[in-house]
Amino acid sequence: MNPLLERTWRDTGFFSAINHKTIALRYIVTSFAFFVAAGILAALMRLQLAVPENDFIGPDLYNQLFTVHGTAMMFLFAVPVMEAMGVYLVPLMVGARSIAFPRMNAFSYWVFLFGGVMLFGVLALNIGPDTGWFSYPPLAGPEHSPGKRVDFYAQLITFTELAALLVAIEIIATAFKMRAPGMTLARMPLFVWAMVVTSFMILFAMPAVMFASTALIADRLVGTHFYNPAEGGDAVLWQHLFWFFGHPEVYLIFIPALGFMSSIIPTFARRPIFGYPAMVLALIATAFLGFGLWVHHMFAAHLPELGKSFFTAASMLIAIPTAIQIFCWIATLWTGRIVFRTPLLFVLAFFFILVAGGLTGIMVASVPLDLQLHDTYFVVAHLHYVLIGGAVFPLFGAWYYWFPKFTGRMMSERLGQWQFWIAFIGFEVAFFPMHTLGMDGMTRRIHTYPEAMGWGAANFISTVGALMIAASGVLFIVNVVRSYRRGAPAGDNPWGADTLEWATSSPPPSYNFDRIPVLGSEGVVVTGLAEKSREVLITTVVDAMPDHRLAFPNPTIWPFLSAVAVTVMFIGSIFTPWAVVWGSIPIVVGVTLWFWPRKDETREHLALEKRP
Amino acid sequence: MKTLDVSWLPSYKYGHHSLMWWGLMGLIAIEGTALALAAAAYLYVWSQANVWPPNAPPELFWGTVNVALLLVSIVPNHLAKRAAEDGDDARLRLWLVVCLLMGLAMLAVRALEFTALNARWDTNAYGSALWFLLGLHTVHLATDVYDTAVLTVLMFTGPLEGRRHVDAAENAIFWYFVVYAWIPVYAITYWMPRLG
Amino acid sequence: MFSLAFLLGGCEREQRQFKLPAPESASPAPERTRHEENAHSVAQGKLWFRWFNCVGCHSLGGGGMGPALMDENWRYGREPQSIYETIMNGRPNGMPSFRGRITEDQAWQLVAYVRSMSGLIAQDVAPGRHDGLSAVPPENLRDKR
Amino acid sequence: MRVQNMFSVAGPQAERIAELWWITFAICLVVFAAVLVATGLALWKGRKGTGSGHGAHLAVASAVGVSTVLLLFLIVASVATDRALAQIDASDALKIEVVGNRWWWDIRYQDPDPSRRFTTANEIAIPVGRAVELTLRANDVIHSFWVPALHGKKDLIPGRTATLTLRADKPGTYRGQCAEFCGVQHAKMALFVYALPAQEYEAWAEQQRRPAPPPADGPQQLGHDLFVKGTCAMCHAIQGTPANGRRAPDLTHFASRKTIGAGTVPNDPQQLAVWISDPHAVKPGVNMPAHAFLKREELAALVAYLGSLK
Repeated sequence: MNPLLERTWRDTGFFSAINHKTIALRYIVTSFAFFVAAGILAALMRLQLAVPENDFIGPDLYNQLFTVHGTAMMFLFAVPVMEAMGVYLVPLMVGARSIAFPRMNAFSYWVFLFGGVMLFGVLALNIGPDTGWFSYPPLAGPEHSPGKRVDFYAQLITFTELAALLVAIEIIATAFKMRAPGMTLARMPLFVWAMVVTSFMILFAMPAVMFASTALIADRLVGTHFYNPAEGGDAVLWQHLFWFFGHPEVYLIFIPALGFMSSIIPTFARRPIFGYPAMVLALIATAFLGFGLWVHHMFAAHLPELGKSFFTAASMLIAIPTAIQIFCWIATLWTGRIVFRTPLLFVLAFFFILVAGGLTGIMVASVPLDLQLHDTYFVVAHLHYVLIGGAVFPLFGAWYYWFPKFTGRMMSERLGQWQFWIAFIGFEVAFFPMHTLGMDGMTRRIHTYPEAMGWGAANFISTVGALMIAASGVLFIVNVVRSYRRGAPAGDNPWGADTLEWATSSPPPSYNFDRIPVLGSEGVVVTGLAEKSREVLITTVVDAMPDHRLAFPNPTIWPFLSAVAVTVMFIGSIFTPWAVVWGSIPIVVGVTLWFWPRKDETREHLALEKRP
Repeated sequence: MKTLDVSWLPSYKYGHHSLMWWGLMGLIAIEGTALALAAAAYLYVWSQANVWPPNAPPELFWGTVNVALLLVSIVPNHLAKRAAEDGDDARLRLWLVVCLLMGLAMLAVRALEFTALNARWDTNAYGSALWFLLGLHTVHLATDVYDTAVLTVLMFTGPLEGRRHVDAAENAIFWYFVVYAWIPVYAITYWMPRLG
Repeated sequence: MFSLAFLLGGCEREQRQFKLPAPESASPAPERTRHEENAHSVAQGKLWFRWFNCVGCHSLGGGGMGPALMDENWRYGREPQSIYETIMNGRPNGMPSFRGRITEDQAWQLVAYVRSMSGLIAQDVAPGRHDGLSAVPPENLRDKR
Repeated sequence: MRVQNMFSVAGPQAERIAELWWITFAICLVVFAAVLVATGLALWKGRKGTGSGHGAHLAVASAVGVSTVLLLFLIVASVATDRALAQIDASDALKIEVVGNRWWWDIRYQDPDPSRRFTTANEIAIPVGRAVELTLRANDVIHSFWVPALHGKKDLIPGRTATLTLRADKPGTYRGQCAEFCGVQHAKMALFVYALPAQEYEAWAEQQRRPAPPPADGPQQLGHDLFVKGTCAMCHAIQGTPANGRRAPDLTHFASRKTIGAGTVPNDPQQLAVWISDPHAVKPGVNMPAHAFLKREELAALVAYLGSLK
C-alpha cells in the first residue's frame, strides 16, 4: 500500500466516482441484477407454457415479457457485463493505473443504468414494449403499435448503445496506448485481444441499430416513411439494418467469453496457451466474418438466390475460427497438468453446450433447413445453447475465477460445484427438448398452444429445467454473499496465474500498481511518474515503448449530471420531438462544465509539464 | 531494484501518439459508420423506387455554397492545427475565431439548405432519408462548432496548459472529418438524382 | 410526486383493454375518457375510420364529399356527444346513420379518433402516421386546440 | 401426435429438406462426438500430466482441415438442395392468393375466368399431385406462411409479393401456422391444408364457387337479416347476399369449415355463439367486436343461419 498514491487516486463521493474498478463493479452488479430480472421473466414465460391452453399469463403481458426478456438479456446484460469485465480487467492486465477516459466511463455507466431502469419501470407499469427484441416494422411501426410502448424500446437502444460505444472506445485506447512498457502486441493477454476485437466490432455494428431505431422512432413520432412501403419505404430495410448489427452482436457477446476461456484454461492446465498466434488470428477472423452473415436471419424473406448461397457459406465458415480455438484449448488441456476447480468446470461446459449450439447453428445456416427451422423453438434452443453455453457458462467461470481479485476472498468450492451441476443439468433439461419442439412445429413467440399439438410433455420438462436454472442462480447469489462476508482470504494470486492482474493485491488498490513492471526485463519497474497527481504512462501501440506521461482527470460529478440530462432528453423525446431541442441545453451545459479545466488542476499539470 | 525512469518524457504529444487521438478515431469510426449506413439507407430506398427522386432534387444553390464554405474552412482549420502544434497561442486564437465564424456561417447556410430540399421528412421515404442524412451531418457540424466555440473561449480565458494545444489540434482533425464526410453525402443527395 | 402522477396517467393511456367493461353509467363522460385517453382505442378508431369507409367522403381528414375533419370548423359541435350522435344518427346532406351497423364501443372509438384528427386529444395518445399514402401530417403532430 | 412435424412429409420439398437434415445431423453428430471424446481424453491425459506435446500442432491442423472439408461438403449439399426446392413443375399449377391479416388468412382461388374465382379463409383445399402456386401478400404486418409437411416458410411482407410453389403427394390434412410474430394473437393464427384426390377437390371447389344457399326457415331468415343489416356485413361478405365486407373472412361457405378464428376453436354452434357474443374471451385483441347486446333469440338465429352456409 502506497498512501500517497492512494490519496491521489481514490474516489471522492458516490456520484463522482470514476475509478474503473468501482465503475466496473457497479456495471457488473447492475447488469447481473438485470440478468436476474430478465431471468424471472423467462421463468414466468416457462410457467405459462408448461401446459397447453394455459391462461396464467395473457397474450398482451406475455408479449411484453418475451420482448423485455430478450431486450434486457441482450442490451442490459450480455453486452454490458462483458464490457464491464473488460473495464475492470483490461487496465489491470496491461499494467495501467486507470482506464482511458475514466469520466466517460462513469458517464457510460449512468446512462446504461437509467436506460435499464426505464425499461423495467415501464414493464412494471404494464406498458412495456411488446414487439420482440427485434421489433420488426410494420408491427413495431406507428399504425400497429399505438402508444409509447415501442418508443421506450427504441430509446432503450439509444441508451445502451451510447453506453456500449463509449466503453468500446475506452477499451481500445487503453489496450493500445496504456500497456506497461515491453508488453508488445504479441505479448498482450488473449482476454485483452478479445476485448479489443469486441470493441472494434461494437464501433462498426452498433451504429446500425442506432440508425434503425432512430428511424423507427422518427416513423412513429414525426411521420417519416422509412418503413412505409406505400411511400417508398421498406419494412425489410429494418431487417437489414437490425441484423447487420444483430449478428455481430452475438459475436461481441461470444468473443469476450472466448477471452475468459483463454485466461482460465491455461491457468488450470498449468501451461501457457497452445497456439497463441492462431488464437489471435482466429479472433480477428471471427470479427470480420461476423459482419458477413446477417442475411441468414432473413432467409424466409424474399431474397435473390445467389445472395443466399453466399450468406450460407459465410455462416458456415465462421465455424472454422471457433474450431481453431476449441482445438487449441483441447491441446492446451491435453499437454497440461490439470487442476479441477469450479472456474474450470464452468469453462468445460462450453465444450458440451457451445459445440452443440454451434452445430445447430450450421444447420440453421443452410437455407433449406432454415426454411423449416426458422422462427421455431429449434432456433430458441440453438440461440440459448450458443449464448448460455458460449457466454454465460464461461462468464460464471470468470466470476469464480476473478472473484478473489475483485473482493480479496475465495468463493466456496462446494457451493460452486453444486451450482455448476444444477445449472448444467437444468440447462440441458430446459433447452434440449426445445430442439424437438421446433422440429415438431412449435413456433416462437406464442403465448399458448392447443393440446392437440402434442407439445405439452416437452414443454413441461423444459419448464422444470428452467426452474432448476433459477435454483442454480439462487445458489450463486448465496455463494457470492457468503463468500463476500466470510470467504477464505485469497492472497494476491490464488490460482497461480501469470497475467498482470494477479501481480497486485486483492482487491487491487485504487491505483492498481504501486510499481508498474517492465515486461521482458525481469525485475525492472517504472519510476518517474508523479505520485501526487494522476499521472499515467502512455506507450506506443505496437512495441509498448514509453512515449509520454499524461495527467488524468480527477473525480467529478459532471458525468453523472450529464447522464441525468441525457436521460431527460431521451425520455422527453418520446413524448414530444421538441425535447430534442430543449433537452440539449442542459446536456451542453453539463458537458461543457465537465470538460472545463479547473484552475488547481491546471496548476498541478503545469508543474509537471514538459513540452514535446 | 533496476528501474526505468520516465520522468524525462514529455507530458503530452500530438497526433496518433496521444490518447485523445485514439478516442477521436473511435468517434470518427462510429460516426463515419453511421453516416455510411444513412447513405446506404438512402441508396436502398432509391433501389426500391420506380422514379427517383420522387420530388425535384434539392436546389443546388445553398448546398453548393455550403460545400464551398466547408472546403474553404479547411484552410483556417489547417492553420489553427499548425498553430496548435507549434504552441503559438496568438495564432491559434486568431484561426480558431476564423474557424468558429465560418462554422456559424455554415450552420446558417445549412438552415437555408433545409428549406431548399424540395421534400419534407414526412413527404415520402426519399424525403425521410434525405433529411436523415442532412440531419446527421448537421449534428456533427453543430457539435464541431460547439467544440470550437468552447476551445476558443478557453484559449482567451484560460486556465491554459500545453496539452490544450493537443485538444485544438484534434478539434481540427474532427473538422476535417466533418468536411470530408460531407463530400460524398453532397454528391449522392445533390448530384446523383440529377445525373442518375 | 408529479412524475408519479405522470407515470400513472401514462399507464392508463397505454393499457390494452381488448374487452371493455360495461359502462358504469348512462352518461357518455366515462366513455369519452376511457377511449380518448387510451392510445389503443384511438388506434382502433383510426382502423374503423378506414374500414367503414369514412375516408370515402371525409378523406383522411382533409374532406371531400363530406366535410374536412382536421380543421376547426364543426357544424354540429366538437363535443364527443355531438360527434357520437352524428355518427350514430346521421346528419342531413349525406352523413348516413351507423346505428345498428357498428357497436357502441366502435362508435366511441371513432369519436376519439375523429377528435384526434383536429388535435383535440393529447398528442401522446393520438395515432402516428399509418402505413399507406398520407397526404396530411399524422394526428400526433397536430396542434392541440 | 405429430400435427405439425417437419418430418411427417407429404410433399417433395419437405422430403428433400428432411433428407438434407438427416445428412447434416449425421455429420454434426460425428463432429460433436469427436470433440467430446477429444476433450475427455485431454482431461484424462492432462489430469495425469502425461499428455505430450508431440504432434499436437499436426493434430490441431488436421482437425481444422477435416472441419473445413466437412463444412464445404455441407455448403454444397445445402446449395444443391436449395436449387432442387425451386425445381418443381408449375406449368399447370393451381393459383391461390394468400393474404395475411391480423390474425387470419384470406384465401383467394384464382382463375382466368372470373366466375370461377372464389374466396375462403384459413383452410386451403388442394388437389393431390398437382403443383400449387401461392401468391403471398400481407395487409397489415409481416406474417409467415408455414405448413411444415409441405415446404419451409415464406414471409408475407406488406408492400411485396412473394410466391411459394408446393405440391402435396399424399392426401391428408396438414396444419400450419403463422411463423412470424404478428402481434397479440400470433399464437392463434393457424391454417389447414386439405390435400384431396383430384375429383374430390373439384367437387369441393365447385361447391365453394356457388353462392350461399338462401335461408331455409324462420330463424335462419332472421339470422340472415341480422347479418345483412347489422354489424356483420360491415366487415364480412356472403356471396349471394348484399353482405360484401372485405375486412374479415368471407363467410359464404362458413359451415364447411372446421374451425373458427383461424384454428382457435372448433366450428360448432356452441362455440360460434360464444365467438359472436364475446370473441375476446376466446381470442383477446381480435378485431371482431363483441355482440353481448344481441338478444338470445337473435344470437340463436345468427348461429342457425351461419350453420346453414354449407
